[in-house]
Formats: sequence, C-alpha cells, structure tokens
Amino acid sequence: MKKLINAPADVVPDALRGLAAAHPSLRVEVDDRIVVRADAPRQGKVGLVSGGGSGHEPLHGGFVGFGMLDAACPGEVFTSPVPDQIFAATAAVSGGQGVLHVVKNYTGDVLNFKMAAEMAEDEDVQVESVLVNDDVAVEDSTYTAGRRGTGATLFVEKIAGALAEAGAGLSEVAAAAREVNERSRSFGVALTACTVPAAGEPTFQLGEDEMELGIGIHGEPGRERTKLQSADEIVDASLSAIHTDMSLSGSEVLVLVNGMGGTPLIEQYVAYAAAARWLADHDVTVTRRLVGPFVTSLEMAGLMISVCRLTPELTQLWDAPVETPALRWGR
Amino acid sequence: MKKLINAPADVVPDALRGLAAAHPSLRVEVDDRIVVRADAPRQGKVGLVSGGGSGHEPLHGGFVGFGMLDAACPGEVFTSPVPDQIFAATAAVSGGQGVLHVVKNYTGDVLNFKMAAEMAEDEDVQVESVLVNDDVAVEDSTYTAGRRGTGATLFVEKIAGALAEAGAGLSEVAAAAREVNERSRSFGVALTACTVPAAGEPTFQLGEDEMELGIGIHGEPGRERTKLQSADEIVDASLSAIHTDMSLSGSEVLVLVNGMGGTPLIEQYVAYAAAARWLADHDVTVTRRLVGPFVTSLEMAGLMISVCRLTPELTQLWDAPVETPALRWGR
Amino acid sequence: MDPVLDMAAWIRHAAELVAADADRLTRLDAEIGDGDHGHNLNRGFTAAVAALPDSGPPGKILMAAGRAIVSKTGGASGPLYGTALRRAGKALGDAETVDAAALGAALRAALEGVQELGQAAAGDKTMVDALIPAVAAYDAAASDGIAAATRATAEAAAKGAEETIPLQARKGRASYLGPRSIGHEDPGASSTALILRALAEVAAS
Amino acid sequence: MDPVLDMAAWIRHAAELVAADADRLTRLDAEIGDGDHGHNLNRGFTAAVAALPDSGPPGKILMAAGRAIVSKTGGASGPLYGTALRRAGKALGDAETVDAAALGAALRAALEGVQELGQAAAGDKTMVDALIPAVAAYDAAASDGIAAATRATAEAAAKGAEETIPLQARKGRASYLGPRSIGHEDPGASSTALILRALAEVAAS
Ligand SMILES: Nc1ncnc2c1ncn2[C@@H]1O[C@H](COP(=O)(O)OP(=O)(O)O)[C@@H](O)[C@H]1O
Ligand SMILES: Nc1ncnc2c1ncn2[C@@H]1O[C@H](COP(=O)(O)OP(=O)(O)O)[C@@H](O)[C@H]1O
Ligand SMILES: [Mg+2]
Ligand SMILES: [Mg+2]
Ligand SMILES: [Mg+2]
Ligand SMILES: [Mg+2]
Repeated sequence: MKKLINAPADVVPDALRGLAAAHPSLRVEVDDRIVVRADAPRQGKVGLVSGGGSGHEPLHGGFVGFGMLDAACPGEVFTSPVPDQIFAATAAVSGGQGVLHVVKNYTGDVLNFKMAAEMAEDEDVQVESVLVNDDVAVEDSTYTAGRRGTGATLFVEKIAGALAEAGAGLSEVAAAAREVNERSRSFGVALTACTVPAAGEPTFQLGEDEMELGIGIHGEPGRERTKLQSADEIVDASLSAIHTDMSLSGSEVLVLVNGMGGTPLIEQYVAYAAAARWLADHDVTVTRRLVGPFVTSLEMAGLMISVCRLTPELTQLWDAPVETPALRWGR
Repeated sequence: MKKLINAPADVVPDALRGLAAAHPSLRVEVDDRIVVRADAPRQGKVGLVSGGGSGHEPLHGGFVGFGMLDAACPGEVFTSPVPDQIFAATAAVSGGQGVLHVVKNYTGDVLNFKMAAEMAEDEDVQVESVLVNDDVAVEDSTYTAGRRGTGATLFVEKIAGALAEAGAGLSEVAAAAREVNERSRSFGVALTACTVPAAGEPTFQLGEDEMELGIGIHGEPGRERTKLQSADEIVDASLSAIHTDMSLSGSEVLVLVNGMGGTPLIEQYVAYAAAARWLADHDVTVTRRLVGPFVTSLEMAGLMISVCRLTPELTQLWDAPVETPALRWGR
Repeated sequence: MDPVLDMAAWIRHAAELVAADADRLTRLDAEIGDGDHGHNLNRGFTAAVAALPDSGPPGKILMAAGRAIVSKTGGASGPLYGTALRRAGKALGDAETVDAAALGAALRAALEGVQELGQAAAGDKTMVDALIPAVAAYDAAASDGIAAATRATAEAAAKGAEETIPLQARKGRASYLGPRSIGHEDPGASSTALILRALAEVAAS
Repeated sequence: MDPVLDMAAWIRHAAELVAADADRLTRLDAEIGDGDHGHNLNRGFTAAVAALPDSGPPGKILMAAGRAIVSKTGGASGPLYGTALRRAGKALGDAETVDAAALGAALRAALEGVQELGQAAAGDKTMVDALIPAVAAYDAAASDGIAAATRATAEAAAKGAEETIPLQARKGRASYLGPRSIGHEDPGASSTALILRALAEVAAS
C-alpha cells in the first residue's frame, strides 16, 4: 500500500489539521471531527450541514464556506460520521432559522444523521433532511438500499447554499435541495480500485484490461465488470445510462465531469470533450459545467459524470458567489 | 496501461477540445496547439506566454485568463512545444507592449522558445524570456543542464500576470518574474512512476516499498531511490532540501503543496499539516498557501513542495484578482 | 441456578473477539461493501469497553456500551449495534442480575431495535439474518438455563451468518451489487455471530 | 566518380530507420530522460518526408527537411536536428550535386550548428558524442569517395554512441540524474548513428 500518510489510523485527523492550516476561513475541531465556517453561526440564516465518510475530498470539508456548506462532518475513511459529530456541527451553525442536513443515501449516513437530528430536536433545533440519491447505476431500488448519493451532492450543496446565503427559509431551502436532487443523475466508472488505509489492500481487484461500470464513491464494486474501453466509449456508456433513466434531450444542463482521485486532469478533459460531443448529438444544451476531482474515492482511477437539468432559478443560484476551498467564484 | 483516453496519439488534441468546450473564456486552436485568452490581444498590455510538454495539467493551459497567462502552448506529452506554436501564441497576444516568455529550464523548452523568439523579433514583436529553475533536487548546475523549472512556474505566472494586467511595462514584468523565480525553490518526491501514453509503459519502475527523492515533473527519475517513508518524513526531507539551499528562517512565505496527479487530496492535506508544522518549527511564517494538483506529472503519485520568500509587493500581486480554469479569486 | 451473567465481561470479551477478527470482517466487507466493517466495530467496542461503568445494574452497563458504540463506530453498523445494546439494556431495566427470561427479553428487544431502525427483514442479507434465528434458538433453549440457551443462540447465529452466503443483499451497501452479492457472507451477520459467541462463552465460564 | 547522392532518399531512408527503431530510442530515453525521444523523432522525420520538395538542389532539400523537423519534433532533439540539417543544407548552397568535399563541409556545418545551439562539448553524453567522431572519420576517409567515407562516418557515429554508455550526462534531461546516468546509452547519440547509417546506406546503393 503506497500512500503519502503517517499511521493509517491518523489519516483523517492529520488531513483535518492540514485543512485547518491551509484555510484560515474554516474553524476545524480536529478532535470533534467537524469543519465549520469561521463566521458561524450566522444569525437568521438557515444552517447547511453535510458529511459522510472521509476519502471523497474535497467533499464535504472542501465545500464549507460562503454560499455553500456551513459545516461538514468527516467520518473515518468510507465510514459515516457518528451522531455526536453531526449534532455538534448542527448546533454550531444553528442561527435560529433551523438547519438542513444534506444526507447521501447510504444506510450508515441515513441512520447516523437520523439519530443526530433526534438529538438536535431534543435541543429545539429544527432540522430538515434532504436525501441525495442520484446514482443511476443502482437500477432496482425496491430490492436495494436505494440509489446512492454521489456527484449531485455538489450540485445540491452549492444551490441550496446559495439560497440559504440569500436568507431563504428552511422549507424553501430544503425544497430547492430536493428539486436539484430530483433533476440530477450520475454514473461512475472505475479503471482501478482503491485502498482503505486501515484495510491495507484494495477493496476489489481489477485486471489490467478490465473496468467496473457503475461504481460508487466508496471504492465498492459496480454494476458490471467489462473490458477496458476508450474514453469516448466510457463516456457514451455513462451518459447513455443517465439519459435512459432521465431523458436529457431538449434540456439545458449543468455537467460535472469528475475525476475519481487517481485520474489526471488531462484525461478528465479528454472525457469532457467526449461528453460535450455526446450531449450536443443528443440535443442537450450545456449551459454550466465543471471539470475536476471534486467528489473522489481516494486514489481510484476513474470518472463519474453528473448531470442536472437546470431551470433559470437553479442556474442563477449556481452562478451565485461562492468561496470555499474547492469552489470559488464571484468573490 | 490503464488510461481514460482514446488513441495515445490523440490525448493532447482530445484534451484541448475538452478544455475549449469546458471554458468559453478561452480560444483554443486545437490544430495550432495554442490556448489563448478569448479577449486577446489586449492593446497596451504586456502579453504573457508560456508552454511546455503536456501532462502537467492544469499547467499551463489551465492558467490562461485574467491576471495570469495570455496564451499557452502545449507540446506532446512531456515534449517541448515547437517554435511554430510559441510564435503563433506570441503573435496572438502581442498588444504593442512586447511579450514575456516564461520558460521552464529544460533544454527542449529553452531551444524551442529561443527559436520562436527569433521568429517574433523578425516580425518586430519584442520578446523577453524568464527562465524558471526552482528545483533544488539538481544540485550541481555547472555540470548539468541547470536546475529544472517546476512548481514555482505557477508563482511566476500568477505574479507576473497580475503586474501585466495592471499595465506594467515589459522590463518591469520580466524583472518581477525573475525576482519570483530567484526567491522560489521546489523539491519533489514520487511514490510511483507514470506512463507516457505513446510509450505504453512506466518511465521507471519503483518497488512497492520504494520512493524517488528529488523527482522532476516529466516522470523522470530523481536524485535518489530510498525506502518509502511517512508523510511527515517525506515533507521533512523536501523542506530540508529547500531550506538547505535557500534559508527560509525568519521569512514570510507562499507555500504550494502540490499533488503530482495520482495522489488524492486527503493525502495532500496530510502533507500540508506536516509542512505547516515544519515551517513553524523553523521560524518561517506562512502568509499564503495553496494545496492541490496544480503542476502534475500525468498519474504519478507523489508530492512537490514549492516555497517562495514573499515581499509585500509580491504578496499584493499574488492576491490580485485572477480568473483562469485552475485559479480563481477576487472576481 | 444460573451463573451471575456479567454484562461488562460480555462487552469486554466481545471486544476481544472483534479485535482478533477485525481483518476477516473487513475482508468480508471489502467483497460486498466498502472494506471498513472490522475497523468500525473494533473502534466501537474499544470505546464501549472504555465507557463501561465500574458498577451498576447490567441494564445500565449495556446502555452505556450501546451509547459508546453509537458515538464511535460510524457506518451503518454503529447505530444498529448501538441501538441493539441500548434496547437490550432498557429491557433489563434496573434489575441487579440477569435471569434467563430477562436475557431473552433483552435479546428480543435488541432484534426489534435493529429491525425498527434498519427496516431489514429475514433474507435481506444483513445482521438480522443472524439475529432472528439466534433469538428463536434462545427462546427454545431458555428453559435449559442461560449457559445452554446462549450456546444455542451463538450456534444459531453462526448458522444464520453462514446462510447469508447464497442470499442476494437487499439492504445496506451490499444491495448495490444486486446478484453479485450472492456467494459472499454478510459481514454484519458474521459479527453478530461473533458477539453472541462472546455472550455464550461468558455465560459458560 | 561518386554516385549521385540523393538527399531526399537519405531523409526518406532515415525516416524509415527511425520509425522502425522508435521504441528502442524511447526506451533509452525512458532510462535517463522522459521516454519520448523515439516518438519525437518519428514525428519529425515523418513531417520531413512530407515536406520534401519534388525537385531542387540537395541543399534546399536538407533545409526543407530541417525546417519540418524543427516545426514538428518538439523536445530538445527537434531544434538540434532541425538546425543540423538546415546548416548542412546551407553549406551545400545551390549546387545541383553533392561531391565528397561538399558533403564533408555539410556534416561539419551540422556539427557546428548543434554545438552552437546546444553548447554541448565532447563527453557531455549527447548526440555531439556521435557527431564529432563521425565528422572526423568522414574527413579521414573523404578521399576514398562518398560511399567509403559515409560508411566510415556511420561506423564512427555508432562507436561514438556506444561510448556514451560510461559517460555521466552533463547536458539535457539526463544531466539531472548525475552519476545515475552512467551505464546507459544516450538516445540522441544513438539516433544520430542511425541517421548517419541511413546516409551511408543511401550512398552505397
Ligand atoms: N438496513 C440494515 N439493517 C440491518 N443491518 C444492516 C442494514 N444495513 C447494513 N446493515 C449491516 O451493516 C453491515 C455493514 O456495516 P459497516 O461496514 O460497518 O457499515 P457501512 O456499510 O456503512 O460501511 C452489513 O454487513 C449489514 O449486516
Ligand atoms: N544541449 C544539448 N546538446 C546536444 N544534444 C542534446 C542537448 N540536450 C539534449 N540533447 C540530446 O537530446 C536527446 C533527448 O531528446 P528528446 O528526448 O527528444 O528531448 P527531451 O529531453 O526534451 O525529451 C538527448 O539524448 C541528447 O542526445
Ligand atoms: Mg463504510
Ligand atoms: Mg521530452
Ligand atoms: Mg462497510
Ligand atoms: Mg526525452
């Protein structure tokens, strides 16, 4: 296992110390494992809290700041955070207008956020939760834990964050978050597996000429293992899976072409070229786009494409100023 | 060779088509292999041109835009661009105040930029060149091609870019660029090698428990091959090499902790924590910092640390607004 | 007369078994999950041991252990095992000792807590597939005393865990694999068997 | 009487040899450089062949080839080989044919161009270490006619390339390796030998 770390058990606290040192605009409580906007709580503003296992950086700690999240709770690598963290983060950002929990649809996240929300209600902090489940790779959700929350989490956090920054109320912010989720779909492909530091060996094995179609962001295997294909073919498979589930034709979209952590930027741009062509060929107008490693899976080589069918309001909120370690525009 | 690409020979043009599609603020001439600010040439402004082999993304094309480069020339992977590209880029950004070439100290870059500068002079475009040679891993520069240009290239391009944007003249912009270079040092460590698409196999082999100290950014081997060490030890070795060459104690610095392309962001923050501690222990004040994969070497796992001893003027130019695909603040 | 069942000893022994078996549990989770189950549980039970009160009724001991597991394990198994122990503790109330009937009620309360929270049924390839046969086995053997009943419970749980191998997961992370989850033992069912083995061994000693 | 030396044939034959040997040259460059020399040269010589004028004096042919190599090769070898061929072409001037003396002057001009541009001296472990002995060998054998002189040139270049193996690189990317560059043949010296072999083979045919 070749990693640029100290002891495997110290990866998360070490990284949090690094995040704190690198971003004075954040208040990082390493022991409590929460990342909070230095200017929180903002009275009169709906607080936005998210979190999940570590290993997806910059998600979520890298999205804390003006116009996006107010706090993030990083669990151990690929392990949901515990209720204590989520409650501490919720309390830290409660400005009297309630707190929205952005929860990716994994059993661990759902249960731990659920217990934390109960703890917050006990302290008279109103909490609403939005479930992010944009991953089309999980087809049949009646006989599964439901679709996973992946790339669209970034869309939800940015757009809901902008609305909260503009002073909207909790139910309005929650509704916008749910709308973004419902209008978004993602699909991922892995060229390599990744290794949880504590485990010391890859979560799954992939042959030199193999790839996993429909992978999640916890290094878990996907829908199907097939022969490695070209960037154009992989992008075609990904966008076709999304398009089959939610037709994109005739719509204006926001597209995220996302490296999974081990894929270099030059390859992500090769993929974006294919995505742009595919979408144009299918009568889809790309009005906003983002290329880069924003929602990762440790050092996994691979790609995830997320698409959101925009409305004028959502576009305006996407364009609103944001200042976080990973996303910054307009200020 | 597992890469998210089409044919190896198409990696650079495909990536340029992706860059063009993703960033409307850029004019990308794929066949001519140049990336230019859409609003170039800006009359009365010194033009800034850089370039080098592809495979270091976002360097240099990702740094084209307001407050930084006016144009970039990407060669084939790890291969210097040809004079024709560099001349075309120079002509495209010449606003009557001359053009500054930012040239990383590799024989190929130096010779091709030299020939392009001669072509430009023939067309009455005044060209000054600044050589970037910040890599301390190359010790004895009398018996070598001189120190390599690596991470500090970003510092030079941002600071010189800000000065040019502010309307300064060619010699002033060139002087500032040289000052940044002289006040900057870098050191890199590789945990894995990388593979040039056309070659199809890694440039060098590293054992499971080995690392290369003092690597460059073209996947070429470094100063010394040793046993893999912890993040703290690797950062200590890197900063010590820099400190030995240019004492940092008592100075205010800008630090770049840079992932080499295959190292995930969580590990880069683990490294930043160690760097922040090391610098504090050595009486060095970090006033500006950047963490992320900005100057890469395809999918190489590893880290490069670059440090610049700032002055108030250089700090002010670093803070000046910038709007490029890879760096954006202040607008 | 049943031996005095020491709940703290159970938690400590469970923690030992989990620590010793963490890598195997993690490998199971790597096959159909995300490779962290053993480490999650190890972290949780280590915290549970540290949170054990020096004295107090068995019910309070289990609730303290449960709270610690919720607040330190993380992942899906944290809330589930935490809730199971807290419900079991609540069922034991303030009684100073644990008799056979009370232990049965506690185990059943644990099962209900897990199913209420996780909404998993038999056959979903989760820890519930070890807990359901375990609780049934306990009830069937309760009249033979705690030692015998807990041994039957542990054996039923182990059998239940093994019987998850052919199942297709319908809950938790493994469910994303659909048919590809068939042929692998569920890590949570396996750890439930381990924890109930610890109970049987404490009851037997 | 010397055979009529066809400069276009030389460039075409050199392109063939480079294409066939590109992987070996790239592997040499991977050991002490960045693994692109063969591909760079292949790209350059392919462009040179495409840029060959249908007719015209040998000097113009070499200058056209040189310009194409500069504009398509990239890396350090592009400008160096491009300059070498342009200087050689310039030295041949407008003469319709190439006699032994002219070819010698052209080769010497090529060497001077490379050294002027790259500032490399003998022993720096570059293409210069193949070119210097090659030009010397040509001069020594010029009186025996072009065929014999170019054969001597090619052999000297090959020997010079091999003799770069024990050298420590002091120029180009390999110089960053310091002593670790010892024990590896310099890719540029090896490709120079290849190009001069092409010249000898064309002169012999
Ligand atoms: N809804 C559920 N009900 C009961 N048990 C569940 C449920 N979801 C997951 N589990 C159990 O949790 C185990 C995985 O735990 P763990 O790996 O720690 O959590 P995560 O899946 O978050 O990484 C599974 O093996 C399964 O037994
Ligand atoms: N200063 C120099 N003078 C002469 N030849 C040089 C010089 N620098 C490099 N070379 C030659 O260039 C070769 C490498 O070419 P290539 O790999 O195409 O360029 P790059 O090093 O830019 O990747 C070396 O093997 C060496 O022979
Ligand atoms: Mg997990
Ligand atoms: Mg090169
Ligand atoms: Mg798990
Ligand atoms: Mg090379």
